[in-house]
Amino acid sequence: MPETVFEPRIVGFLCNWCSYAGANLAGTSRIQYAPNIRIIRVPCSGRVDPLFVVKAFQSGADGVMVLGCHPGDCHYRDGNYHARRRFALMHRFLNFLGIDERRLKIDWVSAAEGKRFAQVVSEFTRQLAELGPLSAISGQQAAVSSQPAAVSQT
Amino acid sequence: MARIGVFVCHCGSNIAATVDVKKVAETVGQLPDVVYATNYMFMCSEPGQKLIQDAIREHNLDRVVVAACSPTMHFRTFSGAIQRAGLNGYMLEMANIREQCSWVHPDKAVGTDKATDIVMMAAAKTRWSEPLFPREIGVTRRALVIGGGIAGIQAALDIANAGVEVVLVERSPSIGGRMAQLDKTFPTLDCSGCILTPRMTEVAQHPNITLYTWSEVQAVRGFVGNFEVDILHKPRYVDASLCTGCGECLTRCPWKKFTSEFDEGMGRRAAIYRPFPQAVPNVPVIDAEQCQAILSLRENPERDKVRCGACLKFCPRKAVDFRQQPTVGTEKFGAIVLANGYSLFDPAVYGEYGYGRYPDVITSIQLERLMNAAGPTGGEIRRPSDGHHPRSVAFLACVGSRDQRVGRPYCSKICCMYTAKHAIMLKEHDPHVQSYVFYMDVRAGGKGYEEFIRRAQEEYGTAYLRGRVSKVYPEGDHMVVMGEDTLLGMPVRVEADLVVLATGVQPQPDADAMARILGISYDGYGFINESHPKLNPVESNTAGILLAGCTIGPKDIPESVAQASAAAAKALGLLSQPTLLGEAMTSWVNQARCAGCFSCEAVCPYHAVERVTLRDGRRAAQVNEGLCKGCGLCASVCPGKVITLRGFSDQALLEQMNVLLLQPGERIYARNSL
Amino acid sequence: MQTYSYYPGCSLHGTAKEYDHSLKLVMSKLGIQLHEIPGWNCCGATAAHSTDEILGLALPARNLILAAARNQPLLAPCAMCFNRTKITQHEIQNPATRKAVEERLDGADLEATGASRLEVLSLLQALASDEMRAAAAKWVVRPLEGLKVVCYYGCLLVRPAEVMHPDSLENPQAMDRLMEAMGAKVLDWPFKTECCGASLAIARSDVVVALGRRLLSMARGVGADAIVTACPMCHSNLDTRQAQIKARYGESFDLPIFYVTELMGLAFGFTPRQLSLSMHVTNATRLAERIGRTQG
Amino acid sequence: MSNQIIFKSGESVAGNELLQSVRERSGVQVEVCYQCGKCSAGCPAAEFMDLMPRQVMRAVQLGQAELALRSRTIWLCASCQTCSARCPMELDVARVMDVLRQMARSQRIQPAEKGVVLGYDLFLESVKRLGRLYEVGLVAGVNFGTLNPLANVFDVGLPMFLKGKLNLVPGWSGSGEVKRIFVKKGAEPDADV
Repeated sequence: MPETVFEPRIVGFLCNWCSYAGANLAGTSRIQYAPNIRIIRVPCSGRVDPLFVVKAFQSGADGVMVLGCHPGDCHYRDGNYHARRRFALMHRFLNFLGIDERRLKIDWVSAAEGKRFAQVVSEFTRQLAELGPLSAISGQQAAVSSQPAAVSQT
Repeated sequence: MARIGVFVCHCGSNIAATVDVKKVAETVGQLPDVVYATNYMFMCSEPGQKLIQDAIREHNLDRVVVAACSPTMHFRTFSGAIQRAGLNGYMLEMANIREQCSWVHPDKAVGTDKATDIVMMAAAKTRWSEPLFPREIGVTRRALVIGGGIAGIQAALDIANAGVEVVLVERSPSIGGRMAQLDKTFPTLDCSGCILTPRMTEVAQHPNITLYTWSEVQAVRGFVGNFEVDILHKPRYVDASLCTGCGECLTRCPWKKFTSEFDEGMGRRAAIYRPFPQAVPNVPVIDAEQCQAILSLRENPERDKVRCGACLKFCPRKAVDFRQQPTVGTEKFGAIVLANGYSLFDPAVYGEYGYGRYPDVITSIQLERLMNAAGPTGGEIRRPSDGHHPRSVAFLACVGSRDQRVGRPYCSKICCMYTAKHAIMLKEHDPHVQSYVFYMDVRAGGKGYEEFIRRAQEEYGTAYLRGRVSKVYPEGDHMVVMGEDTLLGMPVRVEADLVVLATGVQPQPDADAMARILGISYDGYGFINESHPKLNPVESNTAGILLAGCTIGPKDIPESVAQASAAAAKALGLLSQPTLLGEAMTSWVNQARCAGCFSCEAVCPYHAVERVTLRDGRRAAQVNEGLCKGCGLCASVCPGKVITLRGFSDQALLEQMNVLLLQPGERIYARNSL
Repeated sequence: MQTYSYYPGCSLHGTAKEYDHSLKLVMSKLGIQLHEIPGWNCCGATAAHSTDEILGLALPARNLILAAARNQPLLAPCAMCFNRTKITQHEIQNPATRKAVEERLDGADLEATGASRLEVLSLLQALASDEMRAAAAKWVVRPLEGLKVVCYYGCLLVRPAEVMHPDSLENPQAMDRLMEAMGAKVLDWPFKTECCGASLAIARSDVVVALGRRLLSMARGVGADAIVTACPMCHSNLDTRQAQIKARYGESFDLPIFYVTELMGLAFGFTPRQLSLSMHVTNATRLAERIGRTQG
Repeated sequence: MSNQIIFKSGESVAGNELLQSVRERSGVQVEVCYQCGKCSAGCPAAEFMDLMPRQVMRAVQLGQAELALRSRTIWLCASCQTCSARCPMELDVARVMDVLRQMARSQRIQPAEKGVVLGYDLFLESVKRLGRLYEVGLVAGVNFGTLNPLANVFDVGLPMFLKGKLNLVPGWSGSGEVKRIFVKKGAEPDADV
């Protein structure tokens, strides 16, 4: 349904050293992309607690992105590996919550990949537009509060 | 309640053109705890900063949001500004409405809407800001320079001359690098060795420089001001303290037929060798894979008499030691300069050029060795196949440059110039030589460069043919080069006695490995990323690690030297401080609630988490702020959520989402903050 | 015992009959059975894809369907047929293209019939694997000692590389190794994959003659007694044009052009007659018999 | 055809019709060609062409349809694909030539190389009627078509005939199926002749 008018609301957690710099490069290179994302700067993708993601969906985000340095390039040695492992589990947990796992995107964007950043964001936005709005999941509260411990054991 | 001041910047038209800055300021101004909001043409300007400082005093603000460019651009600027107005530098949040909004969203309605959100989020985050105080850390007043090429040499000398101790690590047997292989240098044509060797000896004799050749950096720990580095010293099998460099061993070694790395395969060397006569240090090294004595020891380490051993027999000082073992030393440094240089593209990838298939197709660096008076042919240019002097030579530019197909779409920058140099030198060697240069564009930006190219064409009669060569093949006793003269739109066939491939510049094959050891980032090719391509061109994105030369990207000698001096200056600036300010945004553990599971300890990349026993006997985690770099891994894995990363606390991050998302559809200012 | 479906193509039934003959002899010797696909049609060659892309794909596609019926690898000894057939399989990976092609074929299903997946082999791919080369070497009774040859692969067997998968784009070795296994002295030469201009053969013989001459003089230049090829276009161009070249440039080469299977046949002990070498326009029998004699 | 190129105000060069349709039909991003000339340098037929293959690519970049479609080059291209194999920008130049030939045909543009086109048509005609190629018919056809009845006959055709390489009688003509493969398309190839 490409002609849908639905504008997904996206929260993007970007690591300060690679992805956030990549987003800046997209700006300095004037590469346009879908405006739906709202960026929250974090020091490292490893800083992103699965709790944040759940809270985001809970508060009505239609999609969440976690972007970090490419594996091997982490400014903090291996933070992005932790993130990768953690969110692999997270995807399963989302399914359990009844949230389409495609609504959570984990990807790597380096400081040199402004163009790629724009592509990743626009593509994710397009995909969410197709998935449509995420209905509130407050009913899952219990599951949510018991969740962080479960997922953090990476 | 917080007293927040919001300052929206036009950045000339950079922001104002696609964001209604006035509207943004008004909208955010309505937030309950935003007591002052305004907009101004250039916030980073002197009057702009003054405007902020005045507002802080006038409205006694305790938190400031500057909506302008990226924090990586101007956080320091504004942090300084509010400090001068009496606030803690960390009571500032920057809302990035330029790079991440006005520059990427041309629609003004959309831009304004998004900018408003971004500022809201920043304001929300400041509510949780608290004064932070970076702790002071000591500085080890020593510098490590990795790589003994001209860049490394220059950096080492500059630092050493400033009275600071330097360790220069070079993995080959001698310093000198690529420049030592060259015959002449463009555009002045002064002899490369003549200007380089004095610097090399200066390094060897400098009281402040410790030179480790045949050594490699293995591991790097610690952080700016306090690096701890493991350096591997490979066995040279010659005791440098005894060797006088007389060179007797070189002549006595019976195994002389090995290809010389330094001569790029154009010459031969013995199993015990010195890459070139002016090598520094002038101490030979034995190639363990080819030395009979060492091989015999490998077969049987116990044997007391080795095979061959001629070098030892004839060494007047008995400096040869076949039983030498590798050693690893660990040293402390305050700053590191990476100058590990570049490698050259392997043209065998182009089957159509026949490199490796036809002896008379060689690379430019091989030609340098043939031209060099100290080279394998004593400076006589003889083609490999039959040793004849070539009368017609074809140069192919952009071999491994500007070529998508071989994964090298970038320009190597120096090939145009060194090829012109080669054409000129050939004519100098033999006035009867006709040179042809197949080029795509001549890139000669630089002092005296374009003039140099013109000379090659006008004075030395070099024929420049614009077009990329498709094939090179032998016919009779010459090579045929198939090209198009794209200016005339006609196929050209050049019969050449010698074909020279101007191979492009690429990173060292192990550049990425080196980068990982240092914990710095690199691009898709393996070139190291500068922390800012324009404003921090010699700094990596890790504090205390500086860059010089072709490790960043292709460049010529003067540029490399200039960069080396720049990197040296940066290193000295850092080392001249008695102490450094550490990371202020570090983690702290609320030990009252810590369950002592130590998940944090398990993930901390810097081993900054320590186990302590509290007064009541409970075991709890504690963060060593000197080691903590503020990645926040611990905070995100802590099951009890009792670890806080200052500056990026859970509350600060969640608050940003809340203002953004709760009550879908409605604008945030309609609701009170949490 | 290995069995292949066999797609001779127009050439091996016409201008390249001797290729067909020698091929069958060699294959029977190697114990490989060939089943000619019934009712095969022309691959359309350059004419088709120059005129109408889908036509150029639909013609080979029809053969693929016929061959897929008996599920055995398809041997296409003609380089042109092989090239077009492989290209077709490559292009119909794209659903839109496949649909268009299927419409041309009365809605035949290229997926279901297995046409899109059928293994298609060139002669070299069928014979030049290490195992096959070893097997072939065992049958050599009359090694081609003293015969100096250059191997000519031409365009169609190597390009485009991502579809033809040659062992090397600029300096392939498959045929060289095979000829060495037959005892021939294989010379390196730079024109292994240069074009002979076959597709202009009839309309612009001046072009073909010029290109042919270039190839022949290089071959002679490096000291070859003969050129070996696995492509009927290359063969007929080089074999039949030598008179025209002489007339035009006054150069007579008299350089025999062999099919790879003909030289294998000789090495296996077949006579020039059995291999119908007499069909060559440029006399190849003389050289062939000399090989025989040198063996005494 | 005038000897100058004029870009009118408001015109988009990158958006020109020829470039767009060539890119759409060939999937080749002709606009990224940076005119290095490696295609022409290695082209076996270049010396016989009026435009270098590189120039044909240029003509497409600048939307010069006349120049490209009326050139001899597109017909003298032997489809050897050397250009495509070596292009530093990984552009399939041969594919572009193919598409230009197809365009020239469907637009009924008088081909600069009659013989080649006639050859193609007769070839296809033979395949269409007989399912396979009938060389003798082909050669004869081209020769009479190009008013050069004896070309290739004595020096090539006759010897081949004597060697039994040429079948005077057409072979297998089994397939109406094959004919239908032709019929299915909107404009039949031979309709252009």
